Amino acid sequence: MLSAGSDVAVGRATPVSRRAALLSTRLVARDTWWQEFDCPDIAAAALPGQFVMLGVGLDEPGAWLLPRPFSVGWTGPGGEVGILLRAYGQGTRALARLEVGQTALLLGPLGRPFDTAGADVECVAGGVGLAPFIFLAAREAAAGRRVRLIYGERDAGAVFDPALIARLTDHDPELFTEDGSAGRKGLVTAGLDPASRALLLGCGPTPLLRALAAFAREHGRRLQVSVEEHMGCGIGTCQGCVVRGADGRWVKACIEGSVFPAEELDWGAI
Amino acid sequence: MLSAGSDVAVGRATPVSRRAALLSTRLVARDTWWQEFDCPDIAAAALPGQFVMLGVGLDEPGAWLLPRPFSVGWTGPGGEVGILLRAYGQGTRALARLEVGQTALLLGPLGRPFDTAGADVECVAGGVGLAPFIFLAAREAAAGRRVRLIYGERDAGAVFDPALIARLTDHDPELFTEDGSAGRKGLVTAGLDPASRALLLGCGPTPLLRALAAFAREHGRRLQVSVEEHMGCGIGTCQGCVVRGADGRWVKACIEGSVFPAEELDWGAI
Amino acid sequence: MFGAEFPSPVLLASGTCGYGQEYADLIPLDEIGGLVTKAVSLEPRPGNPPHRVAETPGGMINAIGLENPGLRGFIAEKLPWLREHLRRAQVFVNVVGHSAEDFAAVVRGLDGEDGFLGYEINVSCPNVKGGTMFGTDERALADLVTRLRGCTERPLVIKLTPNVPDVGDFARICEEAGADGLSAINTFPGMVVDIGRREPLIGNRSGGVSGPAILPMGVYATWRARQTCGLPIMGIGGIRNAEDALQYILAGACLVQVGTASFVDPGAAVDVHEGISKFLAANGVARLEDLVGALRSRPGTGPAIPAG
Amino acid sequence: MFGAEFPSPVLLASGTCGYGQEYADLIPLDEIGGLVTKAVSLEPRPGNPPHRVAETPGGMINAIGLENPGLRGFIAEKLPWLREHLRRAQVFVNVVGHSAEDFAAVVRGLDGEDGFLGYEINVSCPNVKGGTMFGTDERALADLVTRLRGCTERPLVIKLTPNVPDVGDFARICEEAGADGLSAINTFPGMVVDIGRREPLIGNRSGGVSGPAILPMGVYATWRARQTCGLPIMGIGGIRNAEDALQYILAGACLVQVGTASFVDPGAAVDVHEGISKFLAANGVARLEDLVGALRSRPGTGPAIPAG
Ligand SMILES: Cc1cc2nc3c(=O)[nH]c(=O)nc-3n(C[C@H](O)[C@H](O)[C@H](O)COP(=O)(O)OP(=O)(O)OC[C@H]3O[C@@H](n4cnc5c(N)ncnc54)[C@H](O)[C@@H]3O)c2cc1C
Ligand SMILES: Cc1cc2nc3c(=O)[nH]c(=O)nc-3n(C[C@H](O)[C@H](O)[C@H](O)COP(=O)(O)OP(=O)(O)OC[C@H]3O[C@@H](n4cnc5c(N)ncnc54)[C@H](O)[C@@H]3O)c2cc1C
Ligand SMILES: Cc1cc2nc3c(=O)[nH]c(=O)nc-3n(C[C@H](O)[C@H](O)[C@H](O)COP(=O)(O)O)c2cc1C
Ligand SMILES: Cc1cc2nc3c(=O)[nH]c(=O)nc-3n(C[C@H](O)[C@H](O)[C@H](O)COP(=O)(O)O)c2cc1C
Ligand code: FES
Ligand code: FES
Repeated sequence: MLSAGSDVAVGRATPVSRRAALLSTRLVARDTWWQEFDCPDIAAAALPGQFVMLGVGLDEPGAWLLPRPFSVGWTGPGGEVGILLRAYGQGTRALARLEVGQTALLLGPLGRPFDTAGADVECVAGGVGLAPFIFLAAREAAAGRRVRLIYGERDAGAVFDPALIARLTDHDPELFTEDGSAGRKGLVTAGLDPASRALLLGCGPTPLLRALAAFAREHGRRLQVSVEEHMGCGIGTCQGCVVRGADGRWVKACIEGSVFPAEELDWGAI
Repeated sequence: MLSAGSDVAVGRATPVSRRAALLSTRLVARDTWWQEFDCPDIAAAALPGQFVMLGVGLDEPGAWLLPRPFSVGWTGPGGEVGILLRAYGQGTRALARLEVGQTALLLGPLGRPFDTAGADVECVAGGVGLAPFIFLAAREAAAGRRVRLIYGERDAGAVFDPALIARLTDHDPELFTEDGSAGRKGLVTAGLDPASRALLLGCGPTPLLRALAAFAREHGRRLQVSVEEHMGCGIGTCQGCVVRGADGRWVKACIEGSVFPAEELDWGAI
Repeated sequence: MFGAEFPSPVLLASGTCGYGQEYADLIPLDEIGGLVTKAVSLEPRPGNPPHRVAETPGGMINAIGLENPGLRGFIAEKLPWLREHLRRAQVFVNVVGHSAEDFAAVVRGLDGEDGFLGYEINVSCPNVKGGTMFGTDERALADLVTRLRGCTERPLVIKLTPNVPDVGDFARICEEAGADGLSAINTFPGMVVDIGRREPLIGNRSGGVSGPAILPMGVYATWRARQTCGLPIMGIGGIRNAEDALQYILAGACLVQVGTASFVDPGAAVDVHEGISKFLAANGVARLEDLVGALRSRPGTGPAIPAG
Repeated sequence: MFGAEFPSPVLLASGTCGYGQEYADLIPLDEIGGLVTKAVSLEPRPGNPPHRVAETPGGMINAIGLENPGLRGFIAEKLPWLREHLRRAQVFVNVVGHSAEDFAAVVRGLDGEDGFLGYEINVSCPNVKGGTMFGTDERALADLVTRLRGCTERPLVIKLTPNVPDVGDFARICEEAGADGLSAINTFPGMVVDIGRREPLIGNRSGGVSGPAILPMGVYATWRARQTCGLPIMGIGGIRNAEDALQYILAGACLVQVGTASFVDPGAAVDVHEGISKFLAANGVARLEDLVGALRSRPGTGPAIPAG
């Protein structure tokens, strides 16, 4: 099957493109912002694990920026869409400078969400891979359920303000830092419980996802991961965002993912 | 002489390139801002009729903008360089959005200044062509001399706040608008006095300069004009900014001008 | 144009709109001029390893590797949707091959089907026989167009590559060999180096550069093509707004295609059309055709020298 | 390199620094690698009518028309300043002509003079004999280089035009004909239309596009040239900062030139050098040469397909 195309998206909300005002922006860790946009359509339809393409649009011809993918980090009752944005290269630096009242173009919700279906869930987040789990934990808390949240960063300076996480999610993540400057010292994978049977969800840098895949294989655990790949369109048309599937074909991260059951991917090639 | 080169610049201050903070910006007419930059080197050296190349530099690789030429509109005692900036196309629109505290790159002072040498002076300004005459009038006022200042705009909405002009220059321009919505109705050339023998200085759109050249020829008046042409470097190296000289050769507006005695130009080709 | 009505002069460019379906939810597809499909080859193509896309200054680079479901897959999985859902928008099928036989087989295989207007032939593709691209080899191009002309009576549009000393020569060759129209231009070969890893950023090493960065090159190519031949031209390259599109139209294009800009704003093609209509109204131009190629020469213009 | 010491791997590109003098007040010229003069032709050239320059998306377009004081004017008015004022910075004279005789006459006329290191031959210029550019015509280029090789023992650098199907072919030709080095690349032909006036914005109608917009194309050309020949390469096109320059260096350039970016910031070439030095220190690279052409291939990389 070379052409999975958009049939994989059956049942998901149709994405919309909206110019949305930035309602608030807050520096929550080193180089990291929590931004909330006024975007009721996307807020109403998004599911945890889905993402948006965020850009400035074409209104100002001198400012060229392809949109960048960001996990939906939260949706508010007033139609807010929350994004956890870490300035990395040129595009994220430009987006981080958006000011309240300015607008951006949001395309979403996009991609395949996490499929938790009432299971016990353990979320393993590396860095801004925390974003989809804030959304998930908040949703679960609203439904009276709890998830386990394990969150790793390099050091204390990179850690997303725990008070804000608590307020958004009603959860208190188990924190790891590589240098031990906050939470427990070590990689986030140190928090994994070999005895648990919960569904594992992973989001973060590729080495983390690889470690999770190895752990899941070894312990016979179900695992879903959200992968990252450069994206052109975000909606399945440009074929820009492929990763290697377990069956050897290229799968599109934007529409067949970004969330994949671990067994759908070729871990030797990711 | 094909290669006038930089020998024409002998005796002028050497241009410098400086990153300068925007001290203040003020909307003074429709689409028109008065910006003051903190740039003591250029403030100290600039002469009326000279200009600066103003741009944002290369620090933000996503924001590409070639610098644009602007007349020095005023220099303040604290090292301020004032610019009268009208948003026209993409570049000027971007520059108009600079905010106080942000920096821009200024290259200057550039070009040949007006050469008034104590003569009686009549300045004829069309639109933002007013800028160099604010500078000139302020300097003359400081030296206890007065110039005649005739200033034309399309309509009242385009007119630079007269109170600010008065404050900066201690002069009160004679105002014309094409639709009569402010000052006298008519083109600025209606203010010309055929009986006067004063040195004429002109700055503004090319049709105005052409009309001035015709007037000066007809009445045997000395005239200097500041011409506009697209510029690459502003310092004489790229040969991008030529206008047709009276002798048929291309003259560089950035270094042989931008102020030219009218008789140095080929008015049939400008 | 091409014996058909175009609801708008603005189409979506090949490779940037898939086979239409995903855009149908985002924009009123039947109000734009139409779309050009992703390239269709005889056999399915798996495409290149990632990364396949990245931003470049004022543009982007892509090396998708012509991933597509092949002729049969296209007919089975993609064409039915186009046939059923598009009433007014016109469809060109972008065709690619590694030999003239490949191209001809795709065109013959499609020609009996409904649901599209004509072909856009993507000659920016290595010719396994000649070693060069079809689009940069005068003889190979002439042969290819002649051959395809024999396979179809539908509109046959050749998509020029800018990667030649003079696009005008290739435009003329297409006309002489029987093409019905031209698309100008495809992407420029480029490379981005990941200096941290000391590797090419793009999986395929090199890729094609598109976006606003190539706008003046596309306008120039359109103007050159218009000078050497009389075929209708679809202008492509870096179009973001009506002003960009009107540059192409004045240079000689009768239709335009929006590619990369749709990634930045899916509504770009709709907005370009709206902006063109406003421009026509504001300037008292009755029909867009009055602007096609209506570039005046500047007084005192000498012969064109490209650079320096 | 070229039998000389370069105080920095960063030079100023031809046409963007005049003959050096104006920059001497703005930047410490002797701390950069050197400069390439504006093109020098046998006879003085008046150049094109305005507008000669304009901004384009991510770049600029220019059509100066090679305005220059000619061989004698250059020797009398420009060379003395270079001779007297530059102690360490290296100078290449950019040479242009409409026939091989023209080029040869300039080189012969200059070869006895002091004050410069070598020649950069600008072949992006129409050949009045052949009708094409030297830089896009394999035979004309080979003949030109062979001929110039016979006129001088100084470093002979050929500046490639990207306007060809494969720059690699032309790089190899230059090497075989006896060149000492390559500059890659010159500008791309482009056009900007003033839609209000319905005229080309540029007096010469078309012009050459430079600036960041062409960065990936220049890096690609450098990489191709490096694959087909062993000559030292000066990388040019869109360089704004050390990261851009390092892309060229990893792709195969041993020196780089900064052009359009100097208009945006006259200090660009100085900053690029500083940034390169910092990168070397931060990454424990002893000598820049260790990075030249040190591009690794990505695991799983197939054959290069330019686009789609
Ligand atoms: C599904 C998905 C969800 C994401 N969610 C978040 C999030 O919630 N918060 C967050 O801070 N970041 C998130 N990212 C990563 C974010 O998209 C990248 O950091 C961003 O694209 C980098 O852009 P840049 O211009 O700063 O980097 P540059 O390196 O300057 O970008 C150059 C090019 O590479 C691409 N690129 C570089 N890194 C990545 C990457 N990791 N993923 C995709 N494209 C990349 C860019 O799109 C661009 O085309 C997510 C990525 C994906 C795919
Ligand atoms: C010596 C001199 C002094 C000037 N002083 C002032 C001043 O004090 N206040 C003010 O508001 N404007 C002044 N201008 C005009 C100002 O430089 C232009 O309005 C500006 O360059 C237009 O840029 P843009 O991006 O808005 O226009 P666009 O049309 O988008 O620019 C496209 C290109 O054309 C060039 N260009 C367009 N119009 C002009 C023009 N009139 N002059 C030069 N280049 C142009 C731009 O540099 C750019 O390369 C002066 C121009 C010159 C030459
Ligand atoms: C991701 C991507 C894929 C493309 N695929 C094709 C293709 O399959 N066939 C083709 O002829 N052109 C292809 N192109 C080229 C575009 O159709 C268009 O010619 C080019 O991008 C220039 O237009 P733009 O600047 O508006 O994008 C592709 C372009 C992009 C960005
Ligand atoms: C205004 C201008 C004039 C130029 N003149 C010449 C020239 O005379 N000879 C030449 O070989 N290249 C000339 N070039 C090309 C540059 O040397 C350089 O190859 C090109 O601009 C790409 O580099 P950049 O993107 O850093 O500007 C000129 C470029 C510009 C912008
Ligand atoms: S980003 Fe375009 S197909 Fe996935
Ligand atoms: S602007 Fe470069 S020479 Fe005048």
